[in-house]
Amino acid sequence: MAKIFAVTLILIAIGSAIPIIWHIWEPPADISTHGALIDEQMSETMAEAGLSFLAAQFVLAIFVWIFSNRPKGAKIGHFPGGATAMVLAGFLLVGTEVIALGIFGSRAWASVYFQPPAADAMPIQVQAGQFAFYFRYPGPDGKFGPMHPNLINEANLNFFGLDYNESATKDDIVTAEMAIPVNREVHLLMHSKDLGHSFYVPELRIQQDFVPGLDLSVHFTATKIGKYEIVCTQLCGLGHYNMRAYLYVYSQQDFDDWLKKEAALQ
Amino acid sequence: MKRDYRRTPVLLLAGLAIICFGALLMSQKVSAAAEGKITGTVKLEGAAPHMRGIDMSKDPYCVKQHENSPAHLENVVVGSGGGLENVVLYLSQGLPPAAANEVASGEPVFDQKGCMYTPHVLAMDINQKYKVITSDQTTHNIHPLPNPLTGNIPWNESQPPGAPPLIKSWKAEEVAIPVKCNIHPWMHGYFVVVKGPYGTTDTNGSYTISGVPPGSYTVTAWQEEYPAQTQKVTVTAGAPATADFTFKAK
Amino acid sequence: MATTVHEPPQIERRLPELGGSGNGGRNLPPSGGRLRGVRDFSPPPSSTALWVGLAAITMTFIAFTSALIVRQGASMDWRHINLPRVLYLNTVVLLASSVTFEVFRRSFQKKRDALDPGTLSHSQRSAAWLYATLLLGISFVVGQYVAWLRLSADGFYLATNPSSSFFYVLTAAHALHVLGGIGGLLYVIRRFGQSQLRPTALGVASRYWHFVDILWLYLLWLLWAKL
Amino acid sequence: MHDMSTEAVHHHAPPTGFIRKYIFSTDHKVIGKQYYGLGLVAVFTGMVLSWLMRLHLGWTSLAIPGLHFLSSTGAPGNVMTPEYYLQLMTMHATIMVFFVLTVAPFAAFGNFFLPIQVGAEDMPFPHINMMSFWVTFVAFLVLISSFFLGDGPALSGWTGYAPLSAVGGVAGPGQGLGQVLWAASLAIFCVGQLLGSLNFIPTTLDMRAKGMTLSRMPLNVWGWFITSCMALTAFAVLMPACILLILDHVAGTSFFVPSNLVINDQLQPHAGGSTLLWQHLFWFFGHPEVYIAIVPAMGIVSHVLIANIRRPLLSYKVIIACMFSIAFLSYMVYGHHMFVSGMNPFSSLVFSFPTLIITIPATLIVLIWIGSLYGSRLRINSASLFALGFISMFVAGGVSGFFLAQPSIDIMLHATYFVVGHFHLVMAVAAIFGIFTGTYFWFPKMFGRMMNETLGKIHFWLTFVGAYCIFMPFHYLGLAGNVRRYQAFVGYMEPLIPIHKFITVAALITGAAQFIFLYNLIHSRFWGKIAPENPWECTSLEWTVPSPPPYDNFGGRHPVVYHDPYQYGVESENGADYIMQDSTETPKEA
Repeated sequence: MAKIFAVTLILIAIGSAIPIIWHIWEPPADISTHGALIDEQMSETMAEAGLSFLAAQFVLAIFVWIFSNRPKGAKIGHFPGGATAMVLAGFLLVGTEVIALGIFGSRAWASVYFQPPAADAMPIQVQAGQFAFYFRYPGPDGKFGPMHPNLINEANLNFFGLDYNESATKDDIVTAEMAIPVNREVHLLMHSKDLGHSFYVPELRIQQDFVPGLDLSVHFTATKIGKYEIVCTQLCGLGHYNMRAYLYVYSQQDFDDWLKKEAALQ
Repeated sequence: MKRDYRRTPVLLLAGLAIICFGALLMSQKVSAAAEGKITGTVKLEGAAPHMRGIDMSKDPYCVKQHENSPAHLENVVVGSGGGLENVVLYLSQGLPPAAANEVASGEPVFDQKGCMYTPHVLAMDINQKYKVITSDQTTHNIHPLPNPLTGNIPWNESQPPGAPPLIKSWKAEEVAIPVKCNIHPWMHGYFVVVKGPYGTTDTNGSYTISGVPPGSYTVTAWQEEYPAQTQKVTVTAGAPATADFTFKAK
Repeated sequence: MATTVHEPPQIERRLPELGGSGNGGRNLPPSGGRLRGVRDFSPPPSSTALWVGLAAITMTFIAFTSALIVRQGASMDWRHINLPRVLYLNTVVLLASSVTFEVFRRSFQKKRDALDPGTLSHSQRSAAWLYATLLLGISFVVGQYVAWLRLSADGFYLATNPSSSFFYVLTAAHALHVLGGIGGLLYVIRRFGQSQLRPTALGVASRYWHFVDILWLYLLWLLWAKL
Repeated sequence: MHDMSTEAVHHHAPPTGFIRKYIFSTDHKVIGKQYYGLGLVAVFTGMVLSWLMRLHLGWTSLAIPGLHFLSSTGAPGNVMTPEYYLQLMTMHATIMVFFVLTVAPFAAFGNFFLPIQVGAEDMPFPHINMMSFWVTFVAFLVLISSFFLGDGPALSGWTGYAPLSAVGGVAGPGQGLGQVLWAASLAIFCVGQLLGSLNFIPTTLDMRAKGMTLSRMPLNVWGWFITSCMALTAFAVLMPACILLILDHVAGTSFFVPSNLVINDQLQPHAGGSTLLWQHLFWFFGHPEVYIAIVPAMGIVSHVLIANIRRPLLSYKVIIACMFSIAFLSYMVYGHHMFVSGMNPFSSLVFSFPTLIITIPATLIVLIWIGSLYGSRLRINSASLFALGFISMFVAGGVSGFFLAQPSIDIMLHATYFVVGHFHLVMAVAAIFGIFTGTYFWFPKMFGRMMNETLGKIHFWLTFVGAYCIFMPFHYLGLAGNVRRYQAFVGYMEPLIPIHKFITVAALITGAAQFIFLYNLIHSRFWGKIAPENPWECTSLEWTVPSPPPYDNFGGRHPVVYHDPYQYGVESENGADYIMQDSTETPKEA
C-alpha cells in the first residue's frame, strides 16, 4: 500500500508538471511593451514553484516508500541535523526565494503602475455596464464632453449620458469596439456606470477592476497588430460570462480610417 | 346512505359541466355583441428623426444575423407614405365594464430575433397572458421595468437558446412598460398593457381595433417618442368607425 | 478560582466551577507519583471568557470605526450631525450606574471576606445598590431611545446621511450590549436574592458593565468628533 | 495507572430523556457530533451543487432531468440559466466555506475532543456551547431557505462584492431577498462561532487537568486554540460588515453604494458609499478564514501523523510557532485579494511581501512533517493515508501561492481558474483531507466502533487521485486565461472546453466515491467492529477513556498528566513502544 502511494504520488507529480514543461497551456503571446518583465517574472516563479513542488512530492514519496511498515523493533532514526538544521535551511532557502521573488516582482509591478502615462498618450474612455463595454474617443478637439448620469439611456444608445448640445461633446465618438493604433501609448480612462466590472486583456498583460464611484485609469502600448478580446473578470450579474468587447490594434492609417467610419455613424 | 355518497361526485361534476357550458354561452353572447370596429392610419408629419445604427459587435452571433440588413433603433419607424409603425391605439374612455372585463382570446407573442425585439412594441389586454419566445442561438435576459406605483412587479429572467417560452401576465394597466435585455444593452422594447380592445399600427401606419361594442369612445394613440393623442369616436354596429392620427416630428 | 489548595481531596472538592475537572495552567507535574499540594494561579474560566468576549466586542466596534473613518473620508456627502443633548445626560446616568455597581461589589466583597460565603446576610443596602444600577441601566437605554426620537424629529433618519446612519447603527449596537449587561445584572440580583452569588459571577458582570460604560464614552467621542 | 485519582466527583448527572440527551444537549460530545452531522449534510449539499455546475460547464446546453423541480425559473426545460449557475456557485462556496470547512475540523472535532484531550469534563459553559451549535444551525437554515425564493438565492459569489450585493433586485435575480438572507445567514453564523470561541479558549487555558501544562497539549489542541483566537477576531469583523450590507439593502443607507449608479437606465438613490470598504472589511475576515479552515486540519494531521509514525515530530515547538505566525500574518496579507481592485499600487507591494513571507512558516511545517517521516515506523491505514495526502495536497496548493502573492503576476491570473485551483487545493481539499483524517482516526472513540479499513482505503485512492485530476487542470486553465465565474465559455476560451469536460467527469467520479465514505460511516456506526479503548496505541488523554467516553469523560476521576503528549518510540514496562500521557512511569529511550 505504502509503495503504491509512493509510486502514485511520483506519477501525479510528473503528470502535473508535464503540461507546464511542454508549454501545452500557457498565457497567450504578449503584445505589450510592459509585458516582457511580467512574463520573465512568471517563468522565474514557475521554475521555483515547480521545483519546490516536485522536490516535496518526491521526498515525501521516497520516505513513505522506505520507512513504512517497518517492524516494531526497527531503530527510530533521526533526520540528519534535526529540527534546527531544517528550520535554518527552510528559513534561508524559502526566505531568500520569496524575498527575491518579491523584489523582482515589484520591479515588474513598478514598470506597469509607477510610471505616469506619457503626455502624448492617446486618451480613450471606457464605460462598463451590465453587460457590455462602450468606448469614447474625444474627437478632433481632444476633449471629452461631460457625462450626465441622468441622461444615460441605453434605449437611445446614450451609454455615457452625453448631452450632444455641449460643444466638447459634439465631436465625441462612441463605439462598441475598441481600436487603438499600434506602438502608440494609450491612456484608458475607466468608468463604470453601474457595478463593479473588470478590464482584462490577457495579451496586453492588463487586468484592472472598474470601481464604481472611483475613476481609475491604465496606460499601455500595444506592439502587435491584430484582433483581441476584452473580457470582464469581476462578477457583475447574470450576463457576466458574456460581457466582452473586441480590441483591434491597427496601423496608424487603418486606425484613422476606422475612426472616420465610426464618426460617420454617430 | 353509501349510495348517496357515491352519487355526490357525479352530481357535482354534472353541475360543474352545466356551469361551464352556461359560461361559454354567456361569453359567446358578449363577443357577438362586440362586432363594431375602429380603423384608421397614423402618420408622421415632418422629417423622420435619424435612427442610429446599432453596433452589435460585442456578440458575434448578433453581428452575423445582421450581415446584410444593418440594425437600427426602432424608436420612430416611418413606413411608406409617412405611416408611423408601432403606435398602439386603445379605448381610454367609454368602454362598458362588461367588454372591459372580457377575456380577449389569443396570446400576444414577443419574439427575440436577431438580437432585436419583434414586435418592438407589444400591446396586450390586461386579461391576456403574453408569451416571450427566443429565435436566437444566444442567451437573452428579459427585463421589464414597470412603474412600481402601478402594482406591476418587475421580473428578470434569462432565456437560453431553445428554452421553452415564458408565459406571463401583468397585474395592472400600464402604458407603457419598457423592457430590455442586459446581455445585449441595445435591445429594448415596450409592453403596452390596456383594458379592452386595442390595435397596433403596421408598416403603413394603418391599424384596426376590432371587437368594439357600439358606443362612443375616446381613442388614445400612444407612441414612445411623442406625446399621446386622443380622439372621440362613435361606433355603430356594422359600420366601422375611422380615426386617423398625425404626430408632429420634433 | 484563585484559592490556595493544600491537599488533593480538597482540590477536587473546591472545584465545582461549572464542571471543570482541572485546576489548570501552571500546575507542575507531581513528582514521584505522589500528589503534593500545589498552588493554582489559573483564573476561573468565566473571567477568561469575559476577556474573550470583550475582545470580540472590541473587534466588532473597531470594524465599525474603520468603516466610519473610511466612509467619512470616502465622499463629500458627510453632513456632521450635532448630537442630541440628552446623550450627555445618558452618559452621566451610565457612569452613575457603574459607580453604584462598584459600590455594591465592594461591599459584597467585604462581607464575603468577613463571613463564610454560606451565610451571607443581604442587607437592604447592598440590594438597593443593585436595584439602583438596574434602574440607571434601563433609564440609559430609554434615554438612548429618546435621543433617537430627537434626531428623527430633526429629520435625521437612518438613511438620511452617513453620519446619521452610523449614529443609529452604533447606538443600537451599543444599546444591545447594555441590554446584555442588564441581563447579567438580573442574574446577579437573582443569585444574590438566593444568597448563592459567586464572587466570580459578580466580578464578571461588573467588569462587563464597566466595559460597556467605557465603550460608550468612546462611541460618544467618535460620533462627536470630526475626524 | 490511574491510582491517585480514584475519588469520583459528579458535578452534573447525565440528562435523561431524548430531547435533553440528543437534541438540546449540553454535552460537548453530543454537540461535537451535531456539528459533524451538520458538516456532513452541508458537504453533500455543496457537492451536489458542484456536480450541477460542473455538468453545466462541460455541456452548457445539457438538459439535466428534473432540474426544473429545483427551480422552475432557474432551469426552464431543465437547462440551467446563467443566473441559476451563478446562484449555485454562490451557494456552493458559501456552504462549503462556512458550514463545512469552518464547522467540521474546528467546531465538530474541537467540541468533541478538546475537553477530553486537556482532561476536562466538559466545556466551562455548556449552555453557551449548545447555543453556539443551534445558532449555527439556524444560520444554515436561513441560507438554505433562500433556495426557495421566487428568483432564487444570492448570485454575487461567496465574497458578495458591493455594489452588486448591495443595490437590490434591480441588479438582477437573487440580488433582492436572496442576498439579504445570505448576509443574514453569515451574520448569524458569526454569532455562533463567537459563542464557540467563548468556550474553546477558556477550556484550553483554565480547564486543563493537573499536570497538563501548555507544552503538554496535543498539537491539534494548539490548532483549535489558535483557530478560536482567529475566529474571535475574524468573525467579529464580518458580522458588522454583513449588518451594514443588510442596511444598504433594506434601509436605503449608503455604506457600500457610491453615488450616480445607473442600473437599467435607473439612477440609483444611494450616494457616497465606498465599494472598496466592503472589500477591505470582507477580506480582513476572509483571509484569516482561510487559515481558520486549514490550521485545525494542520493540528489534526500532525496529531494523527505522529501516532502513525510512532515517533514524536522533529520539533513540537516549531509547529506551534509556525501555526501562530501563520495566524498572525494572516491579518496582514488580506490585501493580496485586491491587487486589481484599484488599491494604491504601493499598498499592493506592502501586502505582497507578508503574503510571500507567510510561505516560510507554512514550508517549515511541511518540512517538519516530511523530515519526521525519516527513520520512522510509518503505519499505513486510512487515517495516515489521508494525513499523507493532506501534506501532498497542501504542498500542491501552496506553491501556486507564489504566483498569486505577486501583484505583477496576479494581473495575469487574478479571477482566473488558477485562483480557483489554488484555493481549492490548499484550503478546500486539504482541509477536507484533514476532516477525513480526523474521522478515520477518531471514529472509534466517537462511536465506539471501528470503521471499515478496506472501504476507507478505496475511498482514499479515489479521492486522492480524483482531487488531483479535478484541481490540477484548473491551474492550466488559469494560465490560458480562462476566467472564473463564467457559466459558458465563448470566444478565446472555447478551445478550453474539453479540459472542462475532463474535469467534470473527474468530479462526478470523485464525488461518487464520497458515497463510499458515507456508507462506511453509517454502516460502521451501527454494525462496525466494537472498538477497544485505544485501537491506535496512542498516548493522548482521549485514549485513556472508554470508547465512546462516558458522560463526564473520565468517569468521575480527574486525570493527572505526567508526560509530553507524544511519548512514542520509547520502551515502556509493558513492552509497548509508547507511554500514555497520564502514566507515571518514566520513559526510557528505545
